[in-house]
Amino acid sequence: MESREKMLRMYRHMLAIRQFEHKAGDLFTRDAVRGSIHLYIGQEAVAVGVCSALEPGDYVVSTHRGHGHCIAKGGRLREMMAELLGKATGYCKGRGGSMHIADFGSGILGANGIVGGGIAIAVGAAFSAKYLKNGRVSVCFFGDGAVNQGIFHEALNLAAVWKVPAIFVCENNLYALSTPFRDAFAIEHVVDRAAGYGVPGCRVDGNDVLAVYEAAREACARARGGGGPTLIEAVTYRMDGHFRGDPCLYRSKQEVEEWAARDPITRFRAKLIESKVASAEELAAIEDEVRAEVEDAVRFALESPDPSPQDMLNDIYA
Amino acid sequence: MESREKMLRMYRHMLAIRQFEHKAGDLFTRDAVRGSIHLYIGQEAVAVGVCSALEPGDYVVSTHRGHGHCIAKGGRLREMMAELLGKATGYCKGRGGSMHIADFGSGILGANGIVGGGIAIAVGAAFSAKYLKNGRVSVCFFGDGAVNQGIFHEALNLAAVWKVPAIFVCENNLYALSTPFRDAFAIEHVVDRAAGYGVPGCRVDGNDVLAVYEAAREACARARGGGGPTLIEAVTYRMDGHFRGDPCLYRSKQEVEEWAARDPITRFRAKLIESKVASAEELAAIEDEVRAEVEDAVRFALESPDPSPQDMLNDIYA
Amino acid sequence: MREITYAQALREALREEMKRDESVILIGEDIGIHGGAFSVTKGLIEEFGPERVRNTPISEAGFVGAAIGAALTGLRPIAEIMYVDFSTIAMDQIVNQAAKLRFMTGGKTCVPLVLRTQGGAGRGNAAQHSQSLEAWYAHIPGLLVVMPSSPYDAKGLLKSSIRDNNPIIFIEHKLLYATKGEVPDEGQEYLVPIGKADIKRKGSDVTIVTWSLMVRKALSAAEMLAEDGIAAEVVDVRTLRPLDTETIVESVKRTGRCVVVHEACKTGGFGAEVVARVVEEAFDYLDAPVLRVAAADTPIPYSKTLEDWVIPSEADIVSAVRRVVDG
Amino acid sequence: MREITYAQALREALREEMKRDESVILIGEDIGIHGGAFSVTKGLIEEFGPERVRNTPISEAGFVGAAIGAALTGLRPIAEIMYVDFSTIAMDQIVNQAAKLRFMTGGKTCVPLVLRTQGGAGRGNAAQHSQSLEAWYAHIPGLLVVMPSSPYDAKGLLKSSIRDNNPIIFIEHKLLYATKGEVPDEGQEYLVPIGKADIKRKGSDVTIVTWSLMVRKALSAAEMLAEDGIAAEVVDVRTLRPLDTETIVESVKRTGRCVVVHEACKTGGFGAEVVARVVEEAFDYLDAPVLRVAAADTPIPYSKTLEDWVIPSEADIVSAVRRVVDG
Ligand SMILES: Cc1ncc(C[n+]2csc(CCOP(=O)(O)OP(=O)(O)O)c2C)c(N)n1
Ligand SMILES: Cc1ncc(C[n+]2csc(CCOP(=O)(O)OP(=O)(O)O)c2C)c(N)n1
Ligand SMILES: [Mg+2]
Ligand SMILES: [Mg+2]
Repeated sequence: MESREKMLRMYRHMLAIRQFEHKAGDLFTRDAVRGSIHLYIGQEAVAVGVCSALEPGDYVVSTHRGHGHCIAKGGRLREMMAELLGKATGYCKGRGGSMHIADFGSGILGANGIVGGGIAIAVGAAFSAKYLKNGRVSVCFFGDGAVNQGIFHEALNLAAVWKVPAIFVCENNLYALSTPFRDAFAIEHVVDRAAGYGVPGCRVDGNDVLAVYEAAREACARARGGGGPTLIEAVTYRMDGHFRGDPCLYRSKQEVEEWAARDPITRFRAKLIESKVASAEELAAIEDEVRAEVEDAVRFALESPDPSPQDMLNDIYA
Repeated sequence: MESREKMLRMYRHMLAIRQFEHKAGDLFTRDAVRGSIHLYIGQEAVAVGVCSALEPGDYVVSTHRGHGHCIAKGGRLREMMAELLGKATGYCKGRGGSMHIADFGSGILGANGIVGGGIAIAVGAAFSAKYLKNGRVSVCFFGDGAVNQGIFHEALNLAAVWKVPAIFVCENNLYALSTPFRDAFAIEHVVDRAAGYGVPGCRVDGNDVLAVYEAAREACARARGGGGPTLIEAVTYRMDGHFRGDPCLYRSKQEVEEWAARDPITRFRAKLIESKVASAEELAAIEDEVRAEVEDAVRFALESPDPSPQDMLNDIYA
Repeated sequence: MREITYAQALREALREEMKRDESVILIGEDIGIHGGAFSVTKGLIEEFGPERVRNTPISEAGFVGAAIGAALTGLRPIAEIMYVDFSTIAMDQIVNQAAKLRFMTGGKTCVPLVLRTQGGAGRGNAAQHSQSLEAWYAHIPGLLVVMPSSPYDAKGLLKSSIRDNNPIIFIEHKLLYATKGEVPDEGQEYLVPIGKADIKRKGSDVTIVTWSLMVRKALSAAEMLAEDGIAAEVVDVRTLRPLDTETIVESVKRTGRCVVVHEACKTGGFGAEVVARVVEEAFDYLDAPVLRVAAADTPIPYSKTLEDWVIPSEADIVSAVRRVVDG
Repeated sequence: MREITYAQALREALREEMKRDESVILIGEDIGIHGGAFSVTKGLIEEFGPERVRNTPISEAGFVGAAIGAALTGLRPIAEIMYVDFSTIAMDQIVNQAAKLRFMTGGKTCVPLVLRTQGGAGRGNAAQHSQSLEAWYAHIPGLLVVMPSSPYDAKGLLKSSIRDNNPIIFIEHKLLYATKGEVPDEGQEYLVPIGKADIKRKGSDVTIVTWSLMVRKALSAAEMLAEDGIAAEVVDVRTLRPLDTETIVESVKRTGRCVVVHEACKTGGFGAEVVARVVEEAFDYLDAPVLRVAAADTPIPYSKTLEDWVIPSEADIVSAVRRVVDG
């Protein structure tokens, strides 16, 4: 069993993601956020479970559904929310928006608007860690949909052949936009692909943060020990639409309800109380703190200035 | 055991490839062939074994090392040789050269200069066969090197999900240009990847034409019966360099000699005689006929006119 | 005539051609029950079934390749790439395979493939979902490039594209889908020819050459200019490859002045090609330099303030026209 | 000064920079013992070992992506794509990732990546191994595009590129590798700045703007023209992005005439951009239309007769210059 402190930090991070996403969704609905946003609600245990196994210097490469990974790896809510609102104080100074948030200081190498677009980049970061012998690992998050992109295949093979400290985390939330897993694969599980690359694979309940954490710890140990990459399939579900506003024609209400019953936060909360890690009151206090933080982030973002076009062109070339 | 006629046709095709390639190599050395050519010498059993299991209407998609596939599928030596010499009478009227020979009438959808470039195209042809219910199958040849291209992955998955009559034939000749198999894969065999797509896989001695033929027959039966795609790995070796002129720094003379001892034509010849399918004299007669055909093709090609730039521009748009 | 949206017009073109010809099929991501990212294929899977409206896994290179193979063997596939930005993933298949197969094999086959996609900025989709990449495709012999600006053109050009035997890059604009315009009733079939520009507004003082969404901005700018007594002619090229140079040059010869407007980044944009052709063929008629109004040379930013600044506005067009007219 | 080949010059640049900076690594197909398709990396694996000279499987998208990731995290990778035609496979990584990462993340990182590749026709490699795709890359903000024409420039520009913090598309020409030219001794370090054109020949009657292999053809054409008393200035742009517009425009203002020469297909080629800039900035100085000499708009054919016909020759350059000079 992990330390109380660590578990409470996990709980806090999961809550932060959930509340951040609810606010982000609201702001989108109120047209304060542009483009499209893909909320992480329901998948919090994956990002938090994985990132809890990482060191501050480790790298994370994220996706279009990236807010959760960023928060879990230590991204700051203020700069994130400001970025969603396109403000000068945002992580990307309003140039990137939801799909491009990065925080290089925290090892967050960036979300990505291209499905699968970050997978090989993560392999490169893992390579540099190996080359520079700095002991870091590089984690790549991606969805089940991304698994059918060629770059997944090339990157996984490259990581295996080069034996770099990369961890491939597939968040199998059963859908790629409207496409159910069974329509996109002729196999049962994503992890069935691992053997084809000579990479150890592991399938885990993605709504159980401790199970994810354990799998990630094992993968990290392998990576840091020179054992090369691991493919983790975390089975989970997104509770919101693919994007805010998605009518979700492709899935049944019943299915959504079934997954609601497996909510990762509710489950973890129950576990913490049951195993006496914390009392309901202590958790409620955390909830209040997180709520205040998220509200602070929203306030910060709303009050921040718009970026100015003048200094924008300086950010194209180094 | 297959009919005598069929076996002799196989032998004839293998010989035709071998002799065609020797001539093509000579012509290249004498600067009559431009660019680069990749000879099929040593791999004849694969093309011939596979194509012997096909019907005339079936499709074949080929590679940069494509002469063998073309001959085995019924391509005419004259038009092929004329194409290598860039003549107006060549299959592509001198526009394509070695890497782009196609003969749509014989179901040969084209060689390809892009490693892996044809794999998805073959899946599309298989899809159209299924859609049009014309009972055809679509075969895609590619090398071990192509297996690490993303398009291999996407195409195999697509074929599996769509359950189309496609046959993926990987000619594992142990090298992709200078890169040995073990440097490009962290697995033992190409066929280890099949399970990751839910596709049946089969590994076969690619220097044994009858073994290849049997594997292809089984795959064809599965495809025509609605059972979807198959991945065949035919293990073989190219006796020449990657391209004509390759110094082959990456492999040992000893290895080349070991494979020379497993020459597919010598082996098949011995088998035909041993099993009394044909006498040495009968085979010698075939050899003479083939030699004459190849010489005729060379003569035809040399005597053919150059294409004229004027009518070239008509071939860009339909 | 009735008014329908650009998205509806496209859907009608797809429906009509699918009804007319069984060999027409659709391939793409989320084009089935979801109806595509911009609802263009809405209802088609219900009408034509999943065999003809094929949802694919997220494998742009793979399914474009498959569409090419199908096109080579008797079908007329329409592949949809959700954003033109993602066409980068299928670039080998589009440019090295589809575009060149006919030529490389001596003109002995053809690739009747329509690749529908959409581009452009304006919705805060940021740098990987807002590009205008038409210049790339227009540079490739073997491809045709179509970019309709109105519902009428969208329908007529899509139908023509589906019947054409060449690989066609058909680029829609995300901000056009909801725009409305007059389109003949469903019974009244019409086609718009590929390779023919359309003069969307007549004028004698200056020729504005443009395409896609910018046609609308150019028309508004022309209104504003008319108030100042400047009569701008607006030429909507509609197809970039082949480009109807004749119509452009003929117009410039009449007006003596030309401004090219597009949404793609200025450097290396297709506007440069238009300028070069005008200079080659109408130099002696030019009373002023040919100017380009185009996006700033930057990836598309997310924030509205920044995005608005990058994309050409009516005011930018007006001021460029003033510069060539006033000298 | 000693004379070495273009290939040797490139190899020296790689060696010197690898010696100078441990973070410089090479990634590519067959760059190890095989030495690369054009022998540029010959001997480097022996000298620097397989950890720094990394042979990769055939996975262009994958290894370019890996190079980007390495560049983001402290290394300075030089990735080699064997033929520019194959860069289509890595296009998303190059254009949506490498080019935009810095901008999208608010300028908080940089991608010091050199992507070495080679293009061009002339060896009978046919349509999928002979393209000139520089116009694509030059259209993308965030990328730099370098195309040296001589051994001197090749070495100096490659060294500058390796030290630069931006993603750079460094395009060599297959017919240049064996060409020789003067290069300072190995001890005498020099750099050629990115973004600076070089006037390879002075002249007062016409400005020929060109790059890569065509510089050599333009120089021969200039010799031929000199015999007729026409003094052509040959401007080798060397880098297409950023383009040294100043040097070009300044030259055209002196000569009053301009011909742009490149090997890429004419339509949509980067020559159009040069024309557009010259027209924008030197219209009043022009005594004749700016003409382009470029490849015919076709995929590159295999046969020598056909290929020779497609690619611009010295005679084509001479005749275009005559047209602008004689009017
Ligand atoms: C290359 C590419 N193709 C398509 C899209 C459009 N798109 C965005 S997210 C998505 C579904 C991704 O599914 P998955 O990888 O399972 O991630 P999830 O959304 O379920 O988290 C699609 C099709 C894209 N952004 N990039
Ligand atoms: C996309 C692409 N990358 C690289 C090359 C250069 N190239 C041509 S053949 C080849 C090796 C191919 O190996 P394999 O697939 O095993 O086929 P083999 O040559 O062994 O028959 C390479 C790297 C190419 N033509 N296309
Ligand atoms: Mg998913
Ligand atoms: Mg091989």
